[in-house]
Parts: sequence; structure tokens; C-alpha cells
Amino acid sequence: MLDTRIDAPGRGVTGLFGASGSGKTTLLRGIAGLDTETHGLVQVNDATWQDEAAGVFLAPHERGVGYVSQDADLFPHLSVRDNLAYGFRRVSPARRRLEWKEVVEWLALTPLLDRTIDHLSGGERQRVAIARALLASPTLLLMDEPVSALDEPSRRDVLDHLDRVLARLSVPVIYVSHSLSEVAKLAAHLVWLTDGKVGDAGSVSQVLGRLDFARWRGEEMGVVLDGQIRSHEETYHLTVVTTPLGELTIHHRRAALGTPLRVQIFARDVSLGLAAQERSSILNELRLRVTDLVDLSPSDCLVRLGREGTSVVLLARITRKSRALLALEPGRDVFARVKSVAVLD
Amino acid sequence: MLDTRIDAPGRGVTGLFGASGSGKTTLLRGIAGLDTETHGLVQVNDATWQDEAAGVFLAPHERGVGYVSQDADLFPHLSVRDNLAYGFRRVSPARRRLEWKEVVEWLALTPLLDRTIDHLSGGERQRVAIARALLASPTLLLMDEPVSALDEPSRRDVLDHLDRVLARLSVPVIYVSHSLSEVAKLAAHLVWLTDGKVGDAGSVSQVLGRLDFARWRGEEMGVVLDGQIRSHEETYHLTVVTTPLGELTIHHRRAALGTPLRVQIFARDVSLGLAAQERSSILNELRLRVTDLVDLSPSDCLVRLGREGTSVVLLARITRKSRALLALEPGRDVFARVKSVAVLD
Amino acid sequence: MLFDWRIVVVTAQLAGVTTLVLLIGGTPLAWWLTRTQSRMRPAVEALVALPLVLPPTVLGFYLLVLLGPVGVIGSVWEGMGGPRLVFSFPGLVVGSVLYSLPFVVQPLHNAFRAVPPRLLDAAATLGASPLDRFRTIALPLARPGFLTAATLGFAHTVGEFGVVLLIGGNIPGRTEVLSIALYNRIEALHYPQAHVIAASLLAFSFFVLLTVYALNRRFETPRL
Amino acid sequence: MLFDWRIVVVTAQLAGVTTLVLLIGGTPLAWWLTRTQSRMRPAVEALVALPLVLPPTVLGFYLLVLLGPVGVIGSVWEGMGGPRLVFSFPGLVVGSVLYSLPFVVQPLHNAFRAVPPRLLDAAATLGASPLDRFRTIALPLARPGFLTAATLGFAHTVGEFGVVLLIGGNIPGRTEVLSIALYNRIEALHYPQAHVIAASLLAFSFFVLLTVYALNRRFETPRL
Amino acid sequence: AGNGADTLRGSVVHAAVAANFAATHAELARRFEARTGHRIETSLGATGQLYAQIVNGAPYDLFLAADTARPLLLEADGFTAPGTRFTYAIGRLALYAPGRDPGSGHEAILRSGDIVHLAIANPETAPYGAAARDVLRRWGLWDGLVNRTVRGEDVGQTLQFVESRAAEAGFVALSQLSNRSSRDYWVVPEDTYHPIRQDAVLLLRGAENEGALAFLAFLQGSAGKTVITEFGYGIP
Ligand SMILES: Nc1ncnc2c1ncn2[C@@H]1O[C@H](COP(=O)(O)OP(=O)(O)OP(=O)(O)O)[C@@H](O)[C@H]1O
Ligand SMILES: Nc1ncnc2c1ncn2[C@@H]1O[C@H](COP(=O)(O)OP(=O)(O)OP(=O)(O)O)[C@@H](O)[C@H]1O
Ligand SMILES: [Mg+2]
Ligand SMILES: [Mg+2]
Repeated sequence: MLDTRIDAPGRGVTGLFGASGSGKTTLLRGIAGLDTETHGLVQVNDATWQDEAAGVFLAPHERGVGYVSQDADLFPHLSVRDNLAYGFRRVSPARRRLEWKEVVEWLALTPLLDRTIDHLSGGERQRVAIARALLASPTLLLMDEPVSALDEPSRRDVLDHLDRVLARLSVPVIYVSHSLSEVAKLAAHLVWLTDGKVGDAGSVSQVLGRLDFARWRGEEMGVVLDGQIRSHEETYHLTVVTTPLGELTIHHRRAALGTPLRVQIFARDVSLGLAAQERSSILNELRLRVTDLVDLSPSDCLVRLGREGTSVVLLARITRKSRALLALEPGRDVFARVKSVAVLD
Repeated sequence: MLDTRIDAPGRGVTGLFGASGSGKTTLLRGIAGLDTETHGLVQVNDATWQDEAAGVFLAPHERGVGYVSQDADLFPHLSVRDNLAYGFRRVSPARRRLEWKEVVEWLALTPLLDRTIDHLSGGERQRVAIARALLASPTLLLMDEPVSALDEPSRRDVLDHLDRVLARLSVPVIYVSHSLSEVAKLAAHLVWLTDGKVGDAGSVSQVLGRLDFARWRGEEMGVVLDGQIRSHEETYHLTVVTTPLGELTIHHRRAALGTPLRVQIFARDVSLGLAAQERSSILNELRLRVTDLVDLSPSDCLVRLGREGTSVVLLARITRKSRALLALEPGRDVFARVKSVAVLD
Repeated sequence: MLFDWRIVVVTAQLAGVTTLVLLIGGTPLAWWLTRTQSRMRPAVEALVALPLVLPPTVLGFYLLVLLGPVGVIGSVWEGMGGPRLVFSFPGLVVGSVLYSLPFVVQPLHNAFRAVPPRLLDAAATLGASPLDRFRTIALPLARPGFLTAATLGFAHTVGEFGVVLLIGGNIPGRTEVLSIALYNRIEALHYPQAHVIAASLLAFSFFVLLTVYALNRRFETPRL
Repeated sequence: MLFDWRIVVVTAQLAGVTTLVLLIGGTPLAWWLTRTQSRMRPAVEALVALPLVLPPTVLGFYLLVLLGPVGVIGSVWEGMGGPRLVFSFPGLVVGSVLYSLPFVVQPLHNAFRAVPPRLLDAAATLGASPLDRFRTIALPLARPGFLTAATLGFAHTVGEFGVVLLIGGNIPGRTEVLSIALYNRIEALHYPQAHVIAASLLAFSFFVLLTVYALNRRFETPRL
Repeated sequence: AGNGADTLRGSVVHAAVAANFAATHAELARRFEARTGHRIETSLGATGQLYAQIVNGAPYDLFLAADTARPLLLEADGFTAPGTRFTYAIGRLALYAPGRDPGSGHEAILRSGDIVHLAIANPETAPYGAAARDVLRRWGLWDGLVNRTVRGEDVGQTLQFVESRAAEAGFVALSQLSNRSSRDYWVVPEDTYHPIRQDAVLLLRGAENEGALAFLAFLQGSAGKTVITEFGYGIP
């Protein structure tokens, strides 16, 4: 059913995107060894988990994957505490990579520990499932829309922590989500599934910069840029970052000069002008050249912008009227004003 | 456990917001009559469904609510078709308000009709659940994060249809979601639950304009404005709308002049300037006055903007540096540039 | 001994009717046990299982005493115009039902407990009355329990001996059943006949059960 | 007739050991039936239920013939140095186990089928081996099935009569059990004694069952 | 395993006894034990069942059957100590119809037609049943009553049918009626049916058992015979 070849890096987060029913869950279950109908080859960091040709099939419990499934799948006969302890106890203390207390507090589970599963809300169940998988100290983490039932603030909170924890653990992660900002925050690598096949795969900036992918994403189209911290502006709590497309001012980051950094810029947050702008609340203005334009709808179009000497691009979503007013054509030089820049660690 | 008094309008969509575990699901179950521990009074459009004092308790199947629960709760022994037919068959044809074919096609369920439930993906399950509830022609619709497992494009698609269908059916809806754009698109009225109590309630613009709510929403803070279609600009497929804060240009709407319309503007999409701007891709520039400012973080602040003769406000999220550079203070006149305007309706 | 084919007919009728009565009566009882909040529930559960601990011949004897024309129940029953229960087919059914009750009620009770309440809730919001959702959700989802209940109830009635003997009186063509006939062949040392009957019974039952289980496998409800 | 208390001891031992053996042996069998993809499954299911259709005395007779010292199984068994099975306590256990097998296997099978596979999957990804997840997930979730299996198995063994009589030979202090003693009281017209025994048995069983069910209610697994 | 081990006072005898003789046997055993110091352990059962058990290695020392056929078979097949078979009792058939004072005789009750159910033991398996059938045939009532007969496996169940009043009358063993009013039953003349001879036999296992030999002797001696006749059996 699923006919896919995926090469994901052996560390860092790989985002897995795709329409409903495109085979994301099927793929994760195959990697976890839960789907006996999965054929082919699964190799993780040099270890072969599954090789149909060679008759190798490592049992799921020996793969050491942590799997946060779409439905949480908590054990109904156990309390929250015992659900969390289930994987934790099965790892020898020497091999544990996360503290019980740390995970429980981060996911705000302390007040829930003695609850039974049937009385948890949807978001609470998801938090327990995440904690349970992490406490098992997996060597590969599979997360299937792990924060879909969380409200915006707790989602931010959970993702921030997740980001930090994953960096520390250096386990490879495959992360399914329908939210681009979620994936862009965590992932270095992106795979886009369509109808059980890989539609596109590569680094985040590669995949996001592709127009057909951007078109599919709709409101959430955008790019990520890799940069370095150039200076701090302590007074206003800001930081200046150099990127291949120019300098960007972002919220203050407590990090040494020269630290690498990734930022995300949504196409809808980019406006274009022909003249430099003064006395505006927009701090970021980049001088770029239009490379292509594509119509998104009768009213809107997407502009791809670049700069001499780099293949990195910026996407801007503007109205067709503006395009006409500004007479935008490939080759034209413009000022791209970036309203907001999200830092992706 | 839940101690709440909610007055929702007898038609239109009421958005229900709140952190994970704040009691949204509990409230919906209480309204549906599924929670025997719910006490108090439930009245819907003059009909009393539940009145503890008077000993009235209408059984759930007599309330005619459609309930799309957080977990879809499809019947595993029935095919997709029979799941959909379950409620449909129990409504006499005369009282049916939606066509089978229409709903099935809209939610793209045709290829799934003969599937068993266990082989559906998460998003497919949600679409079936929505269709099943709608086909039962409910008199009140309760939706608990009905599109959380859908990818962005299908989510837009489903919501667009939902919006149109709900307008036609004129059933009141209570809609739980963690996504502000989802709710802002559908809802006229908003309830914000915190810890089982109502934190705030009122029209969408009232609740969204409140600073504490905006602060809680974080990235998604914003406002909605009610306006009227003023003119069309066919060439660029645009439409101009008059709002209490001024004129806005939006994507073309096929509607008569004078038609009322609601638009949403996120705070992050508003930039401020002291001088009018020329030759920019931003079409919308409103002349407004700063009413208050509040710090959101060490780097950011939120600016509330108003205009003589109206209580309607706009929110702008800018850096504190910009605030200093522009010397923004209450009473100061500014140009608010709106990068994107979402039409709600 | 000549083989009287009416024995097979009576046996099949008895097992069939008993199973039917058990399913019809056991279903609401099991459903009640599942849904009730009553403090009587454990007592009722215990009562249902109770007839099991008595040997069937002893149970049969007490039933004979109770249901007989001068018995506590029998006299009242006949006073109300009921037909005589002992030595009649209806009496056989009553006895068999009582004796096989736990084999039907307990699997059904377990099966009903495994029906997720949230699915019943979903059905309610789709306009299904309690009876309707029982019929359309609980019953189909409890199918494995019904299969177990029916096969255990049927097989147990076919093999049952003591209750049927005492209440029925082993009257040829009316209350003589296969289990008694088979036993008597052995008691009378008609071994070859007994072997033929036992082998046929086993073979027939095996194929019936095989068919039932094989078919059931086809129609299994997906597990979530 | 004096009442021989050894009867109670033997009965309790028999029912206890039988139930234990049934649970220990029935659990893997039921689990196998649940998980297997084998085409043999319906046949095995049918075989398990098969002993039921024979009247217990007839089943007892055939077991006697098979397990006896000149029987097909018995001669081989004794040839391998096994102790004599017929007319001994182990023989009683073998017979009772065989006869009560379906009452244990079927409820367990149903209970195991009701365990959602996705929970076993979740346990696997948390590092639990198949045996481990069987023990920590399937077993606890199948608890209602175990309760039913144990009560049906125990009660049925207490009340069982025919198999035990034939295989055991009703030897006082060794294979004489309550059901036989009770029946013999009635045969011998010692009605008052029979009534006392029957009433005590019923009362005792009722309170045991009541306690079991009431306790069980307390520890019920939440239903999702 | 066999437990014929001598105790200080005597040996343990394991007797397989037909159920209809249970009450009589209990009294016999009590007196025998008191007199000799041997101990009797009894397994009750239907004759055919006890036979099957003996053939399959049951640890019985002696066998008190309800008929003559099974002991004969055992003897022929070499399961018994040779030459030990004898008739220990002759069953006597009685028509039991409680609450129906016969006046003119019980035969009249059967002819009167107000018998809905007549209980007999199963003629195919139980000697008392065969005897009852003989009687009814001789009276010319068999064909008329056969559809109203309810058939117990043995006389014990036959009596239960009548005792519960579910059957109005029944052919039972006289030995079962020792404490019933003589107005409730009628002893069927012995010349109307084949004699119900009950044979005993010493089994191979008991051949060396002093107590078993003693018990068989006791049965045949005057003390034993007294008890047997007291319980309503004839003796050869
Ligand atoms: N066992 C199966 N047999 C047949 N089809 C299946 C089976 N399991 C899944 N499918 C189908 O395969 C497709 C992929 O399912 P999958 O659950 O992997 O989707 P997904 O990408 O996770 O979608 P979602 O975002 O909605 O969760 C779906 O159309 C689903 O209906
Ligand atoms: N029967 C119950 N007994 C005790 N607490 C309960 C019960 N049901 C729910 N709760 C608790 O009440 C709170 C509200 O639950 P509810 O499911 O209504 O939250 P929610 O707002 O829907 O959250 P989410 O967005 O995560 O779904 C939660 O903390 C939950 O754990
Ligand atoms: Mg999925
Ligand atoms: Mg909820």
C-alpha cells in the first residue's frame, strides 16, 4: 500500500508532512515494527531493523523506538503514574536519559499523577503520552501529531521544552504534524508524503522554498533561513542575525556572537516595496531581486525573491493588484519588508 | 466540578476556548445530556432540556444535538456508509436538512464509504464524524475540536463548507477549538473558559480585543471587524470594505454592494508608521490613534489603536524598539499597515 | 435396542428452544447487570451462578419437588391454570434453562461490559433511544459473547442429563433425549451402539461448531 | 449415614486444583486462539467445546476406558511410569479439567479479544516483550473474563458428578466428592441429610460468590 | 493405589455396591464392622457403571450387583476369584401409590385410568424396570400405559418421581419402603415377574483380602440374611 523510500538523517528532527490519509501513520507504524505488512528495509543509524530480502525483522520491543501515537493509547487499567512508569521501569537506570521529575514537571503532570486515564481531557492524554514515550529513553522517537489537542499556550510550552530535550538527547525524531510552525520549529529535514509516496524531501529550507509545496500549504507557506548571531541590542532586547539574504532583527537570544540560528518567515508576513521605508514599526527590510512569480488565486500571487550568490530564497504573498502597481517582474529589485520572524532555535 | 453559566445566542456559532483541561468537553457533554453528574439548567431556544430545580431532564436522544466528539467515536462494527446512515435514517425524510450526497462529497468521503472504520486514518475518522453528526440534522451542533487531525488544506476546505452549511441550516453551534482562526472564521460569539469557569464571554470582537485574552493567545492574538462591501475592483479581483476603522481592501467577494462582512486581523500582521507609505505591496493603511500599550515580553509590546466615535479597536504587535523609535504614546496618531486581512464568512 | 429417531428430534428441539429462551431471557438480565448501579448486582450475579454448584441430578430432584403438582411453585402454577411442568417438554425447558443460565448470562455480561459507553453516547446524540442503541450498538458489538453463550448453552443442554431425566421422566418420544439414551446404552452394556451414537454426536457437533466458528471468523468486528 | 468431612476436603481440593489447572492451561490456549492467524483456529475452538455435548457420565465412561490401565492413553502413560490416573485424585482432576475446559477457555478468549491491539502495540514500543505485555496489559484488562472463567470453572466442578463418579470410583476419603455424596443421600432416601448438605452448599457458595462479585466491582477497570 | 493394608484390628474392604442396595448395605456394613473389626469402604453406583469401572481396573474387592448378568460377565472374563459368585438377595417389587388407599387392590388403580404418570425404572437397564414391565404385560396393561410411564435410571429415581407426587404411582423396590405406611403400597406377587436376583462376587483384587472373604461369608450367614430380609429383600 505504502511505497516509499525515505532517508532521514540519523539525528535531529525529520518533519513528516502530508494530507490526511497520505500514509504518515502507516509509515511510522512500519518503522516501529508494528505493521507486519510492512515490507522492505528499515535501517537506523547503521543498525538494520528490518530487511525483507535478508529475512531480518527486529521485534518492536527490541527497536527501542518511542512512539507517541495519534490516539495517545494510554493503558486504561493503570493510573497516570503507572502509565508513565511503564516504559521508565523497563529501562535500566544506567540507560535512562531523562529524569522522571523533569519530564513530569515540564508536561505539568504532577497534579494528574494519581488520576485514572478515563477522566483525563484530550490534551491531558496527549501530554501523558508524550511523557510516557520520553521516559522510556528511546533511541528513535516517532511522534504522530503529538500536540494536536493542546491549546496554543501549552503547545508552545511543550514544543519549547521538547526542542531543548531533543537537542540534549540527540535522538533522531520523526515528527508528524499538520502545522508548519510546529515542524519548522523542530525539524531540520522535511519529508512530504502524497498518496503513500514521497512528494518531496530535503532540508527544511529546500522543501519549504518549493512553490508546489508552498501552494499546497496555503496560509502557512513560508521559508526558513539559516543565519548567525551578529550583534545584540540589549536596550530593546533585540538581536541581529546575518542570513544569506541580509540582516534580520529578532527578539533577543541569549547566545554568543557567531552562534548559528534558524528563523522562519511566512510568505504572508512579507510585503514588498520599491523604495526604502522610513519611520515604520517594521525593522526588517531586505534588498532582494524577484526571481519568479506565480498566481495563487485570482487575487493573490506568490513572489520568489533571491540575491546574487545564494540559492536561498524568500517567499512573499501579495495581491495581484500590488504586483501590477509595483510592476513586479523577474529581475526587478525590491525592498522586502518582513513583519515577523520566528526563531527556530 | 464545572461551575459555569453560559449564555450563547440561539443561532450562529459560539466559539468555546480554553486551556487543556479547562472543562470544554465536560461542558459539551453536559449540554448533550451525556453527563448525569451535570447539574443545573440547560435551555435551548426556549426549550428547557434540563432543570434540576424542576426535576426536568430530557434524555440525550431527545435533545436532537449533533455531537462531534474529540475522539470521533465511530461505530467499529459498521462501515463508513453505515456510520453515516446511523443518524440519517433516524430522521424522517421530511425533517432532513442536508442531502446525503452533498455532505459525503463535501467531506470527500465517497472513496471511503465501503471501508471499515479500523482502517481509517485520523483525519478520515474526523471527517466521517462530522458528516455523521450533520446528516442527523441536529437542532444544536456541538463540535469538539472537529478538525484537529486534518491537514491545513482539507481543514480550510472543510471549514469553508461548514461555514456555508451552518449559515443555511441556521442551527446554533458550539465549537471548541484551539485555533483562533478556525473560531474567528465561524463564530460570532466567544466563550473563554478557565478552570471550569467563564473567563470572558461576548461577541468575537469584544473578547478578542481584550488584552488579557490576547496575551493568553500569544501568536494568535488579533481582532475582528464588522464592515460592509463598498466597491469591487474586478481587474485585480479585489473588494473594498468599509469598517469602523476605515476602508480595507480584501480578496474579491462575489456579493452585492452593502453586504455585511467580517474580517480578522492578527496583531502580528499590523505594522505602524508615522508617515503614509508609498509604492508598497501593502494596500491597507488605516489612520488611527494609539489608545494603550502593554508589554508582552522583554522585546515585544502590544498596541491598541482606536478612532474617534467608535469603540472598535485594532491590535498591533510590534517590538519595543519600534515603539521607542516611533515614540509611541497614547494619543499619538499613526498609520497602521495591515499586511493581511482574513475574511470570516 | 432399536434406535428411536424421535430422541434426536426431542434433543434438538430441547437444545434449540432452551438456547433461544436463554438468549432471550439472558440478554436483558446481562444488560441490566451491565448498566445497573443497584447494590443488588453482586447478589444477582451470585444467584445466577448458584444452580451450578448442585449436581444436576440433585438440582433435578429439587426442581421436581418444587415444580411438581404439590410443590411450592408447581401448585401455584397449576392453580393459575398453567400446564403441568413435570414430565413435559416445557418442564424440560425450564430445568435446562435454569441449569445453563450462568453459561449464557456471564459471557453476555462480559461482552456488554466491553462495549465502550462512549459509543452508546454517540448513538444517543444521533437520535437512538436506549432500546435502539442497545439493539444497534450493544448487541452487534457483543457478538462474540453471544456466540459463546449460544454454543455453551446449546452444547451444555445437549450433554445435560440429570435435570432432564428427573424433570422429564425419560418418556419415549416426549422427554427422552439423546444424553439419556446414550447413557442407558452404556449402562446396559450395549457398547457398540453407544460408540456409534457417541461418535455420531461428536462428529456432528464438531462440524456444527467448526462451521459456526469458521463463519464467525469471517464476520469478526474490527478491533480498535 | 454419618457425614464424612473428608468429602468436603476432597471436593474443595478438587475444585481448587481443577480451577487452577484450568486457568493455568486455559490462559495460554485462549491467548493463542486470540492471536493466532492459523487456519486451525476454528477447529481448536470446536474441539474445546466438544466434551460438553457428551453427558458427563458418558464422557466419564470414555475417559475411564481411555485412561484405564488397558486404555489407549492409560497404558502408554503407565508405561512411561506415570501414576495410575483412574480412581485417583489426579484422574479426577484430568476429567474435571477436560469437562470444564470450555467454561474457562471461552470467557478468556472473549476477554482477550476485547483487549485493544493498539495498547499491546503501545506496550511493545515501551520495551515490553510479548510475554511482558501479555502479563502487564492483556491479563489485567481481561480480568472480568478471568473472574467468569474461575467462578464457572469452580462451580461447575463442585456440581459435577458423572465424570468424577466414573473416573474416581467414589472412594471415601480419596475420590468421594460432595456432589456424589449428596446424590447418594437422595438415592438412599436420607432426605433430611440431603437437604442440610444442599442448603449448606448453596449458602456457602452464595456467600463466596457474593464476596467475589462485590470485591470485583470495587476494582473494575475504567471503561473507555 | 490399592489400600488393602491390614490395620491393627483388621483389613479394609472396598465394596462396589449397586445403588438400590445402599441402605441395606450400610446396615450390613455397620454390623459387620462392629463384629469383626474389618472396615468396609463403599462405592455406590449403577451396576453397569460399576462393571465398567471394574473392567478398567477399579480398586474394588467385591461387587454387590443389582442383577446376575454383570457378575456373570465378570466371572467369564476372569475378573473374579473363581467360584465366589452367589445370589445375596432377591429384590421384591412393590407398587407404591401414596395417598390412594387401594381397597380392592392396586391393580385396580392402574386399570382405573386416573394415573397420569406411572413411574418405573428403565426396563432396559434396571432389573426392577424389567420386572415392572413383566407385571404390566401379564396384566395386559403395558400397551395402554407405556406412554404414561416415566422411567428412572434406577429405583431410587423412580421413587423420587412418586415421592414428589409428580407421578401418581410407581413400581419400586420393597426395600425402599421400610418406613412407609403399608396402606400406600402393595407388594407385587413374586410369580408375576422374573425374579430380581442380585448377585455378589469376590473380585480378583479382594481374593487375598481376609475382610472381603469375611464380609461375603457374613452376607451368606444368618446375621447377614436377617438384615437383608428386614430390608424387604428375599433370600435364595
Ligand atoms: N490496514 C489498512 N488497509 C487498508 N487501508 C488502510 C489500512 N490502514 C490505513 N489505510 C488507509 O491508508 C491510508 C493512509 O492511512 P494513514 O493512517 O497512514 O494516514 P495518515 O497520513 O496518518 O493520515 P492522517 O493525517 O489523517 O492521520 C488511509 O487512506 C487509510 O484509510
Ligand atoms: N469524571 C471526572 N472526574 C474527575 N475529573 C474529571 C472527570 N472528567 C474530566 N475531569 C477533569 O476535568 C477537567 C476538564 O476536562 P475536560 O475534558 O472538560 O477538558 P477540556 O477543556 O475538554 O480539555 P482538552 O482541551 O484537553 O480536551 C480535566 O482536568 C479532567 O481531567
Ligand atoms: Mg495518521
Ligand atoms: Mg476536551
